[in-house]
Amino acid sequence: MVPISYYLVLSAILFSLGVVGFLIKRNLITLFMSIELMLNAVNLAFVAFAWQWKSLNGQVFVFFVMVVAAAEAAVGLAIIIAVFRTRETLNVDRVNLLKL
Amino acid sequence: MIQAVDYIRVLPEIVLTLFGVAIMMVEGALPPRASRKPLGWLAFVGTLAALAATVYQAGYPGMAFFGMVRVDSFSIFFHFLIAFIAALVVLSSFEYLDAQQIRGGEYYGLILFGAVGMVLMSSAVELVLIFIALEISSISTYVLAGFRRRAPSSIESSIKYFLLGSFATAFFLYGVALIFGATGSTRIYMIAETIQGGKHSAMVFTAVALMFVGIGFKIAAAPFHVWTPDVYEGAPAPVVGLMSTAPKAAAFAVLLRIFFAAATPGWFWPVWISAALSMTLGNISALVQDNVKRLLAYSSIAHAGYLLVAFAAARDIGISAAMFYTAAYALMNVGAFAVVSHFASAGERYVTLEDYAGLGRRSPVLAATLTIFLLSLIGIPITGGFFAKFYVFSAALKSNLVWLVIIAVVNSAIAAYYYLRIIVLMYMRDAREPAPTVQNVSAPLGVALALTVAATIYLGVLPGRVLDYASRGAALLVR
Amino acid sequence: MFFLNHIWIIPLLPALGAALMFFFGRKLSKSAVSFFCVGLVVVAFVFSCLTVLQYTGWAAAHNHQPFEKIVYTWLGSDTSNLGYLTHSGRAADFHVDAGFLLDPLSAIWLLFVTGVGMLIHIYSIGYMAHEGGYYRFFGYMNLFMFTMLTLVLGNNYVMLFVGWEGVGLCSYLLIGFYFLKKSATNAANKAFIVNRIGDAGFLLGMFTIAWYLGSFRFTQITEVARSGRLSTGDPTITLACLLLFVGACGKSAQVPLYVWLPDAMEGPTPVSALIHAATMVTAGVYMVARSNALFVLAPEAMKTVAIIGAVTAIFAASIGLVQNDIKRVLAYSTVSQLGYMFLALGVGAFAAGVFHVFTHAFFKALLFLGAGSVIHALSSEQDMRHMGALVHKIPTTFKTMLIATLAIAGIFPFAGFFSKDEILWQAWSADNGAYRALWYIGYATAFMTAFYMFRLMYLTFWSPSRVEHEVEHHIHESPKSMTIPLIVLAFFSLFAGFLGWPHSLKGSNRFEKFLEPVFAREATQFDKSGKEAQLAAAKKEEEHANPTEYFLMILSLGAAFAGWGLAKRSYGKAAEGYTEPIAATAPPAYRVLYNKWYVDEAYDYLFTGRRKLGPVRLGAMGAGEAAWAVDANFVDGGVNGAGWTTRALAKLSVWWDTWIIDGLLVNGIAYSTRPLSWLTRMIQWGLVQWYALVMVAGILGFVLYYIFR
Amino acid sequence: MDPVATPYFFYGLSAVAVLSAVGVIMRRNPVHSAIALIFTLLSLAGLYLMLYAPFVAGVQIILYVGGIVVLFLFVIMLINIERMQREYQFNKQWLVGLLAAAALGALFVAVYVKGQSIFPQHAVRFPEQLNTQQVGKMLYVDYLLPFEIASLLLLVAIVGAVVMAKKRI
Repeated sequence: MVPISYYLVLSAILFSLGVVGFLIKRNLITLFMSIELMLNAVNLAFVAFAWQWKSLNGQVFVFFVMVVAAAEAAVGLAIIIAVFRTRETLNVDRVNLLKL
Repeated sequence: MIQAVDYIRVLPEIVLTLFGVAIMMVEGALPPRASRKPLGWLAFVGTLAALAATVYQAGYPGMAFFGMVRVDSFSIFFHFLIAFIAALVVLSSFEYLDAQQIRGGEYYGLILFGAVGMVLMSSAVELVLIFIALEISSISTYVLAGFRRRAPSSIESSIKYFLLGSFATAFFLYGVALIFGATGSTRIYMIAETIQGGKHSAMVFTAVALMFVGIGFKIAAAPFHVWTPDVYEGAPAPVVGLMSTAPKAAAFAVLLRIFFAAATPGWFWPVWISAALSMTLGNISALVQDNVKRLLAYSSIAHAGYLLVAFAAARDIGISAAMFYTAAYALMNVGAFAVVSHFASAGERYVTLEDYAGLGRRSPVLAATLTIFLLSLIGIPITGGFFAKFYVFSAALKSNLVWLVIIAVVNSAIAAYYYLRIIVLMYMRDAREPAPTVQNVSAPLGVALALTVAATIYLGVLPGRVLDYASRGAALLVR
Repeated sequence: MFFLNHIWIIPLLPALGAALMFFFGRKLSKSAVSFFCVGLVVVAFVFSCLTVLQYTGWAAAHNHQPFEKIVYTWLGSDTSNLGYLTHSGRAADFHVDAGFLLDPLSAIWLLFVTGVGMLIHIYSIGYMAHEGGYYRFFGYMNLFMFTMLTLVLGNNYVMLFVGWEGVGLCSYLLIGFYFLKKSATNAANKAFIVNRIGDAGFLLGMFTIAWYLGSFRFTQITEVARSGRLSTGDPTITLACLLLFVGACGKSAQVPLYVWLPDAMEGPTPVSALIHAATMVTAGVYMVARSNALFVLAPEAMKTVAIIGAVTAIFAASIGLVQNDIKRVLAYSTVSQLGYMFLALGVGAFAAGVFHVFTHAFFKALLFLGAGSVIHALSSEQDMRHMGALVHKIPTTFKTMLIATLAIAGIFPFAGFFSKDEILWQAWSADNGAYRALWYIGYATAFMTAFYMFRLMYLTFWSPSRVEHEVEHHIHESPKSMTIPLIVLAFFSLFAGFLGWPHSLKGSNRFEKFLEPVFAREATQFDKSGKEAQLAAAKKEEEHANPTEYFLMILSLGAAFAGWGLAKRSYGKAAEGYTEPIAATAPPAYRVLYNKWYVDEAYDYLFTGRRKLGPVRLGAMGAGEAAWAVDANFVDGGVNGAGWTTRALAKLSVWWDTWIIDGLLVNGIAYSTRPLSWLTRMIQWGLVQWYALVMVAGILGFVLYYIFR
Repeated sequence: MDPVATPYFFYGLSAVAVLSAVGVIMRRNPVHSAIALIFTLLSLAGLYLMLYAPFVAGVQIILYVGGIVVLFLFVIMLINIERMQREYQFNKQWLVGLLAAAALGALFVAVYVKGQSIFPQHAVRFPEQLNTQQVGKMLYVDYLLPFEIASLLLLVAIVGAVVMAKKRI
């Protein structure tokens, strides 16, 4: 029997890996994948908590989070395409027209 | 069982969705080169219908859909505010879209859909529903920010908003997960029961911090404000008018619910610090801006700070102060951005402070209108901004937040300087050559401006009724 | 009771005019504009007179209580409970009304604000006839009247603050009226920013009071303050009073925040007369007088008020000695006279201070309007070095201005004599002579005042003509609409003082008696027996007319005549290219003038050339100052001791004005924001991931706090 | 019925999840990153099964792996990735970013460790054969409104994606 906190620690690790990816990668698409990693970490936490509280709510939440992730992915990738059209690059460092 | 009254309790959402869908269907039928004004009118009617639905709904308070949404004075207040803002933004967009030659009816559709999300945020009492509603409003604003497709800056603002927004959302969601883990529920009123009954574990505190991140991002509170100036600068001006007000109002509603209805502990110092930081950073940064949209962006950060002061004040007086401030701030800011969007003209060329030189003589009415909004943002009496600030400060003082009040008063004294710069430029400087041409204000924009001016003055002179309503909502919330 | 019950109409009348101008001004003809704007102010004046008349009747029947009319609940609400706990743990309502208060104090302000305002409006018809933006001018003026009346009539601090901010705004708009002149817009900005500092103080003071005493309403606060529940010297009350006084310093141009007022003369002359001489600048005095019940509980604050007032009086008067611009002389004179008023308030002679406000309103408005008439006659010449011999060319202006000058110089029996003398007497005698040092300052100032005012009169009217030839042909007396207000004001400058004819001269001092209910120290004042006791005490005082009082009276008359005589000897025959007679006897005095210009240029140079704020510039400037001081000492080793002191003071004031206020406060804001903007730049450099990192840092901070709390 | 899962499964799956998550970050080629992401998602699906959430596990595979990641791959194909691969893949703040994220992760772990007391070691198990039915029932009764609103979210997403991807408006 694996204690619940193991799952939670795993979710924390995955979440931080997502944060790392978001903070340091230069490719917009990978940045975006990092956000997916973070969302998955949350899902894992939800399922673990659902198991903990013997409540199915947690599982239903995961379902909704996936819907949101899908919606974000669709819009996000479309925006990325639009960026690519205007700049011919996906390097996030180049997206810095607007600054003080 | 679901009854008819359940549907009444989500009536504004239903109305807005139906109109949004209708717009999307008519959009397909319109020839590609035609102006999208008819869709705009349809959207305007939709927002009016939503206002009517809100008023109707006010007679049917209570929970609906198995405890998912709750209609009370609190949510009615925000429903009304958000629908009103949406109406104003729609009105001020007609001219803008024509000037920018944007022929996408989706624009209006997205405004309405976004409004659904925001309205729902303010009445939802279940964190996952709040999250979905938040996403609806976010996604539609991400896209709206990038609507000026010819301008790289607009797309850039869209992608920045999108990336940082999703990042912040992930934190919010993690916070929801943690609170679910700690209390076993995501229903705000059940969370409240659990928290009040039991001990406060570290997980609850962390959850509050994480949710504050997500909401703090939306309301542009320091240190989660960093996206604001860039995004506001690049996004189309009427959209900025929308996203600097309506989603903020909705996010404040959520924050109020989380802090006070769910009675989560330990938010005080983070809010205190965030308020002080937002005010100070926002105002100081605004002092050195040359771009009007950036300047207003920093000003909106500072205003988020004042609002958080009201949060820190807590109790029902703090909550009603926050609600009132939200309304006053939203109205004056929408108005200011409506003027900016009119003046920016095709391609958003005229957005530096220099461009406003001499506006007082070339277009006196427009300048006078902007002056009223700016005076309200400064907090000069008989405008809504004055009383809102006054009320927030006295609420804070009543909670003995002496230092925060001192910081806030000093900040509002500093803030006068940069708003005044615009007024000085408009009235006391000659226009540079060649002077930017100012088109005549079109009828819909005129109506929008008149409404916002009237509302701003109304809130300053006769705030009693609105305040009453807000305090009733606040009382319900803390109960 | 009609007028009393509809007192709220008074401020709304000019507001209506302002609204009309805002919406339709551009389409109206000049005569229509004057008809509406001036007409409404006239109606407001008549209305006010009737209201005050009705009040006196009402008050006699109601134990001289203040009359309050609450129109509606403005802030806060009637239905729901917005209660809170004050500092002391008492429950209080969050409640601010749109309410109006009429008591003797506000009645006096009401009368002279509408009265002088009306006259100045009439005067402006002639003065502004040939200026652009006619409707704009009258719109602003009416807006000013509205806000000023709100300030005066409000029954709580918040209403007072509304008017306070409003008059500041109107002042700002009107100073910058000639917006094409860069100096005008700079002056407007300076005024706004300096006032803003004061406003922050006021706001904090107001909140402190509400937090401590649980109300914003004057009557309630006064009641609490006089109930004896608060001890004298209560630190919170002292703090609140000092904060309020910061606000008063800003609005009423006291050291160190006085600097905006001389620059404010960039506005049209009627504006200077109305706003920057007669009415708005007395708002600070009004506020302190209104808070008298609190101030008497805070002796330290009172002392501060008195000292600041005295210092301002002599500081500004000394600068006035060396100015050449006719309006600037008057501006410094205004600052100086305001100092007198605060001196009076500070020593506890509230009625004397208010009395001086009252008389000052007439003669200073008259002086400004007269100066405007002179400027008008001389085709916009403001430099007194290019005036002279106007005595027969513009006789009405001359006569009226002479009356005003006699009044301000404090010569019997003109209005200024009574009020100034009362202040000096109170400074001498208050608290058994605790403030006697301030009397000497006040006395010296009286001498200076007489000197610079007669200097102005001689240079303008009596001395040989130094007017340029093209201008000389156009000299003409001003139109009727301008001279009639002058005459009316002259009448009041002559006779208004009689209202306060002191007991010592067998008078009855009606003015003070009228104000008695406001400044009574005990709540029992309103009781019948208390009232009688008070009257008996007054009678006793009357009988004990001190011989010192007569002596001081003669002494101050002597100072006034000495100033007059000195001015006559110095400027009586100032012909073309005259040297300042002071400069002849004391060359450094001439250098004061000369160096003032030099400092201005150096100032420009320094700000356009160098941008670094810090020891370098201040050091350079300090060295320059030191060199100048050494130079002056060598050349003039003490030929004229009195002259030297005066000059040094003048120099110091100019220095303060230029470097500390202009340099640090006004421009300093702009410069100090530059390094601050690096802060912004550091956070805001456009990279998404950097932004995300800032956010993560914030999250880390918050989560850390939660874990280790 | 005894738990199907043993700790070894957990360790194996979480090792795969973490390693491939690291792979998502480390790979230069976004296609490789996407494939690494698929492995993470699959191992997470395995963990869901261990937590008696078969429905979620199934949806994870169908929706995430089959939908979202494929969408990623599509976009990667649309875009010329050649040049990206030659550039530096990490930005200048990588060290700070790494440290910050590590600190954040450590804080979360600390929270779980601190908050461990609230978790009883032996949770009651779900009767797994009813899982899908129960989830379905919850979705269509308790969570009816969010479910419907989620469809609106998808509508917004579709409209938004179309608007952003259109060449001109």
